[in-house]
Amino acid sequence: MPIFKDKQYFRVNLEKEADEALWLRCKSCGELVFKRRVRENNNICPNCGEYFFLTARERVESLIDEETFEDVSKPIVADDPLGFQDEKPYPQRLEEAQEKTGLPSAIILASAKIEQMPVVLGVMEFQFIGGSMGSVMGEQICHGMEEAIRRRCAFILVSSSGGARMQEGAFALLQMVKTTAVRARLAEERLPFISVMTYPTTGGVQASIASLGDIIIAEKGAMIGFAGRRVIKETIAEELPKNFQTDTFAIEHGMIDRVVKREDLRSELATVLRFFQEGRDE
Amino acid sequence: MPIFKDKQYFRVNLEKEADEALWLRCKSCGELVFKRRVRENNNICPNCGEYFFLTARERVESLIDEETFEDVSKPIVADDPLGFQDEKPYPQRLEEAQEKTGLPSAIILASAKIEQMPVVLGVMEFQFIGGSMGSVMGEQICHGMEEAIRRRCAFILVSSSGGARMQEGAFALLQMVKTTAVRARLAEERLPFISVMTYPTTGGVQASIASLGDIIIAEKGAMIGFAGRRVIKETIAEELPKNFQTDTFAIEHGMIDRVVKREDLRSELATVLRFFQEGRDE
Amino acid sequence: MSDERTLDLLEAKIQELRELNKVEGLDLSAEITKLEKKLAKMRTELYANLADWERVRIARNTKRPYALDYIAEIFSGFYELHGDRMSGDDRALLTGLSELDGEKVAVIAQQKGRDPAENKERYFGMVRPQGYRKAIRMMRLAERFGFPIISLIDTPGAYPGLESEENNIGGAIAASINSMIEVSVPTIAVIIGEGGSGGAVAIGAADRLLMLENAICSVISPEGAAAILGKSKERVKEAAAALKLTAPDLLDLGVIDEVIPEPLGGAHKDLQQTASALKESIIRNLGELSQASTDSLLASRFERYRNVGRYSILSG
Amino acid sequence: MSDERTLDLLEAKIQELRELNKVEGLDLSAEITKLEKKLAKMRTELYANLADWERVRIARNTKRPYALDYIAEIFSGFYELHGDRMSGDDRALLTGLSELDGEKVAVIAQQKGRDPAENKERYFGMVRPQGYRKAIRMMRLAERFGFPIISLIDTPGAYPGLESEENNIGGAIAASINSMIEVSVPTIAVIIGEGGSGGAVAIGAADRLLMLENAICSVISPEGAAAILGKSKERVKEAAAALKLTAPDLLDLGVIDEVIPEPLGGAHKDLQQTASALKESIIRNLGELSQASTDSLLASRFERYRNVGRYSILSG
Ligand SMILES: [Zn+2]
Ligand SMILES: [Zn+2]
Repeated sequence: MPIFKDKQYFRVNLEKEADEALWLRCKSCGELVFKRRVRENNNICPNCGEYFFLTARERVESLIDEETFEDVSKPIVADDPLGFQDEKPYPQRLEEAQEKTGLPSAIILASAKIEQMPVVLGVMEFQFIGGSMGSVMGEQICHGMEEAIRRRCAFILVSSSGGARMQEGAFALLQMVKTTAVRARLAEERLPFISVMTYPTTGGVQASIASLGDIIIAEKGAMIGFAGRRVIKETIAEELPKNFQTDTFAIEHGMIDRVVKREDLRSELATVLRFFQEGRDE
Repeated sequence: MPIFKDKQYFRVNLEKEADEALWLRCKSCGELVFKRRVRENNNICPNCGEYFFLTARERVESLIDEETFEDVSKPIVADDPLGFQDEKPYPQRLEEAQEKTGLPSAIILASAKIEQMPVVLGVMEFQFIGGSMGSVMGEQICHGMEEAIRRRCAFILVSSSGGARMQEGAFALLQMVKTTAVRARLAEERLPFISVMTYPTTGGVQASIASLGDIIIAEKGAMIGFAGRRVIKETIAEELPKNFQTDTFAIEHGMIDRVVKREDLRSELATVLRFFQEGRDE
Repeated sequence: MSDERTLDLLEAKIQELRELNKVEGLDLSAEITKLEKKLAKMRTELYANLADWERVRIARNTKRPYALDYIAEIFSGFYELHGDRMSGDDRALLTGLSELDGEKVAVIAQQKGRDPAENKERYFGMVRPQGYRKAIRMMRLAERFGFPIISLIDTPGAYPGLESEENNIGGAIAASINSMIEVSVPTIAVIIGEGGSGGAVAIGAADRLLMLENAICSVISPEGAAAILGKSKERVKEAAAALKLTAPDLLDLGVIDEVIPEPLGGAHKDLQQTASALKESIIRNLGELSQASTDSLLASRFERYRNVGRYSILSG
Repeated sequence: MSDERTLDLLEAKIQELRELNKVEGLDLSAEITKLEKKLAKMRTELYANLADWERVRIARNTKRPYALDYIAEIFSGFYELHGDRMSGDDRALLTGLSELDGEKVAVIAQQKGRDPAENKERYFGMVRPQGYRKAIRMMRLAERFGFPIISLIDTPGAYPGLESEENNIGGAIAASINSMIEVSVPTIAVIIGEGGSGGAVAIGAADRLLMLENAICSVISPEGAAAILGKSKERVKEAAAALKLTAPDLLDLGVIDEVIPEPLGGAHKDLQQTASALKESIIRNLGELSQASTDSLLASRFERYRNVGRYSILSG
């Protein structure tokens, strides 16, 4: 991504870089598996079914119709309004995240089709500072919903986030409100918002936009909750159930509509879209 | 109430019949207490504070400004649409209830003032077939809310009911819907509905109109719940907590806004009314 | 008079004869036809004279089709949506999106269990507060996207238990009725089995109220009514009759709009036939409701419920 | 540099001198005046140079006035309304009706406890899902009757615990934010102590966001932020500074609208004075908001939140 290093405006595309290694070892079953087969299989181990981590790009690719990807994000990158520094300055952290992921921010925003149906799709990248929501992600989500309004189509948000981005302080916190405000516009327009929760959907993201879907689908193996396990254990010495904040916990406690296997997610989204696509008087 | 015996149209008035007995014995403290003092004290034992049962008339009297009572009920009495008979025919049961209470049905509906503020007030009479809600009560409650709309004032309903009236079958059940439908009109008109739950507010009354108050006040000592203790024990052998379906249970579980002592109920209602009375743009 | 079990035995025998009849050189056709006619006649007799209590038994028959059975027959797909978004997912009240005759609809359905494990999961079809709150969520979703609501009622009643009361079951029912009244899309409720008191009304306050022929709807169970008087079996039957809880009775009383016929013996004798009659009725009623503007739909709904009840006007 | 405790000791000594001064023939007035001046000077030095971490300490000071203290000072009466109508009554988030300067208002307030018993009841001001659902109910009531909403924020955060997660605390916060956004009456939020993360935002998404001078508002506690790095005390102070969580910082950043001054040493030094400044600010802001039509109120609110955030536009 040479353009990116120059901090020029760039667009995400889905072309893959060449893979150096041909094989990888599955952490779950210990087998050596052919990397291309894993990729073609939604990053699921062909031997044991373990889900490997999906990057945002891979996630987008796994969900949309081929050659329908169009980057519709705004050409923006994060500021450092607080002048935040911990072990390293925030701008450096951002740059490293950008290098690592090849993305300008923690979200990809695309217009695409799923089984021929148009959608605007936002996908968070957990490897970009824990998929945390700062001003850029908030703006992109809002822009995506507005784009869905312009295109009269559904908005899908695939969350993978630790919550609000600490380094942007109150601005990060207020993205919870910002995305909620625009989400209300989408509702007024009677356009569907499908929230997909993956591993992990927590903190300020779970406590705002991700929980406001007309339909909320969790990927099997997702982690869903507000407070982190550590915080809970520190605040109150409580025994937590085995399935705490898992997909099954979330469905048992009425937080989500469905749990869906990764390999079925695309067709599941198509099913949902069809309900809102046809037979409406818009 | 001679007029009533002729089944002529009659109006409720609050004039008391002569009391034969001068004294009564309090079941709680065992003391002989002067009946008039008890009456003047909202039927609260002047010795131990025990609440004696209040008839609907007495309840109305305890709440409204003197000489502001006006019966605004519809001149209707119950039908027997099912031809219901258990140990006795329903019409006979009705007649006995009318004789016993001096009321045409299980509810008094009045226009009155509370601390100079106009209200329409419905008060259920538990001694009239357990204060059960049949077609007449449903109609009177609706009529009361419509009267409140006409008069641009608050509607107060004091419940004391075992639920829907079995003897009127599905008609009784549908009063839950009927009262809810008219309650929605009151809400559209932005007129307040204050629900007062007394001993007991249960079954179909608690599961409809009584739970739909803008403000829900329970009288201290009220019993509030949906299913009867017996039914619960029969369905599932469960240990029930000591305060099950009491006022404290209801407030702990978020079902009601406030618990108020009988002697404070009138001033409490006045406080609430003042919030909705003044400073509004109607 | 023969009971259902006897007739089932006879039917099984006839089936055996049919099998035997396949053996070459053995012609039992005439005998079989005779027996079939006899069976049909006996069945007609039995069910044409069904007392109200027998209807209660049919409505509760564990072989009776449940909501999911009809959904599978009537709708194209059922995309279930789980949870109240607050604390639980009641398995006795299901909600989902579906398609009926090419139109998208929202479905709210009470569902009993078929076996002990499923009944444990579904609380024998008794709905808890979480179920009604899920229903309310579905109503709002339906309203947002203009989906008509079909609600299928089959519950002995709301679940009576400590947990229910702790979660304000009464308040949840009231809120659900209120949502049914306010929702701005056409609503059709069908009592397919038991319409048990407030637990049924919560999702029954619809623009059209339909009932399967052997479904029941009552303010109190016959057992509950009988318990108030005494507890003998006879009293239960008396109570069942006194409560006017059958579909024909409720049609006579003007409480419901339509009785959907079941095959002789009840819906479980022929699911397809019942489902087909149910489907026809829902589609027809929905077609009528869809003609109306939202305003007139809501006005009609209001009028319907504003005027429900029977009383006498006193002469002045 | 002297700390607060030293100053409190000195103040106590001065008070003793004042008592002594009443003894006839003993005139300590000059000395007392000197000491008073010295104390005032030390206090000014201490608090004028308050580091961010000290502000955190003041915001959390257990002597600091809590919501009910301000309510008693500012409003005429507080008619508390309890319960979410669903399952509980959270004592860490109170709702009620009140009157401010002759106008009826709805109040939503987070409340900490003063002693161990009260803190147990109020979960140290950490709000559970029931609290946010009660807040939503209050917003709907306020909307129905046109009451402006005043929300007083003072929470370390939403309660992190199993019970909270089981009741979808995240979903409850999201729903509460959504209600704040949609409610069609003027809304004013004031951070009076701790504005802890999502637990504060839930009732903070208002038309005006005010902050007491020593209140804090942060996406994460300084301790939480420090824990990510290491756990030394110094790191906590560093984190407190880095997070830009003080009222002056947040005013600079344009996140809040106004800082309400506190007396030297913090609000607990003079409740009346603080309350009076708070009251003036709320009345003034409410007056401004009340000028607007509902449509323009909602449009301004939308614009405010639609545009919140800081980012750079890349050159193409
Ligand atoms: Zn593997
Ligand atoms: Zn006594």
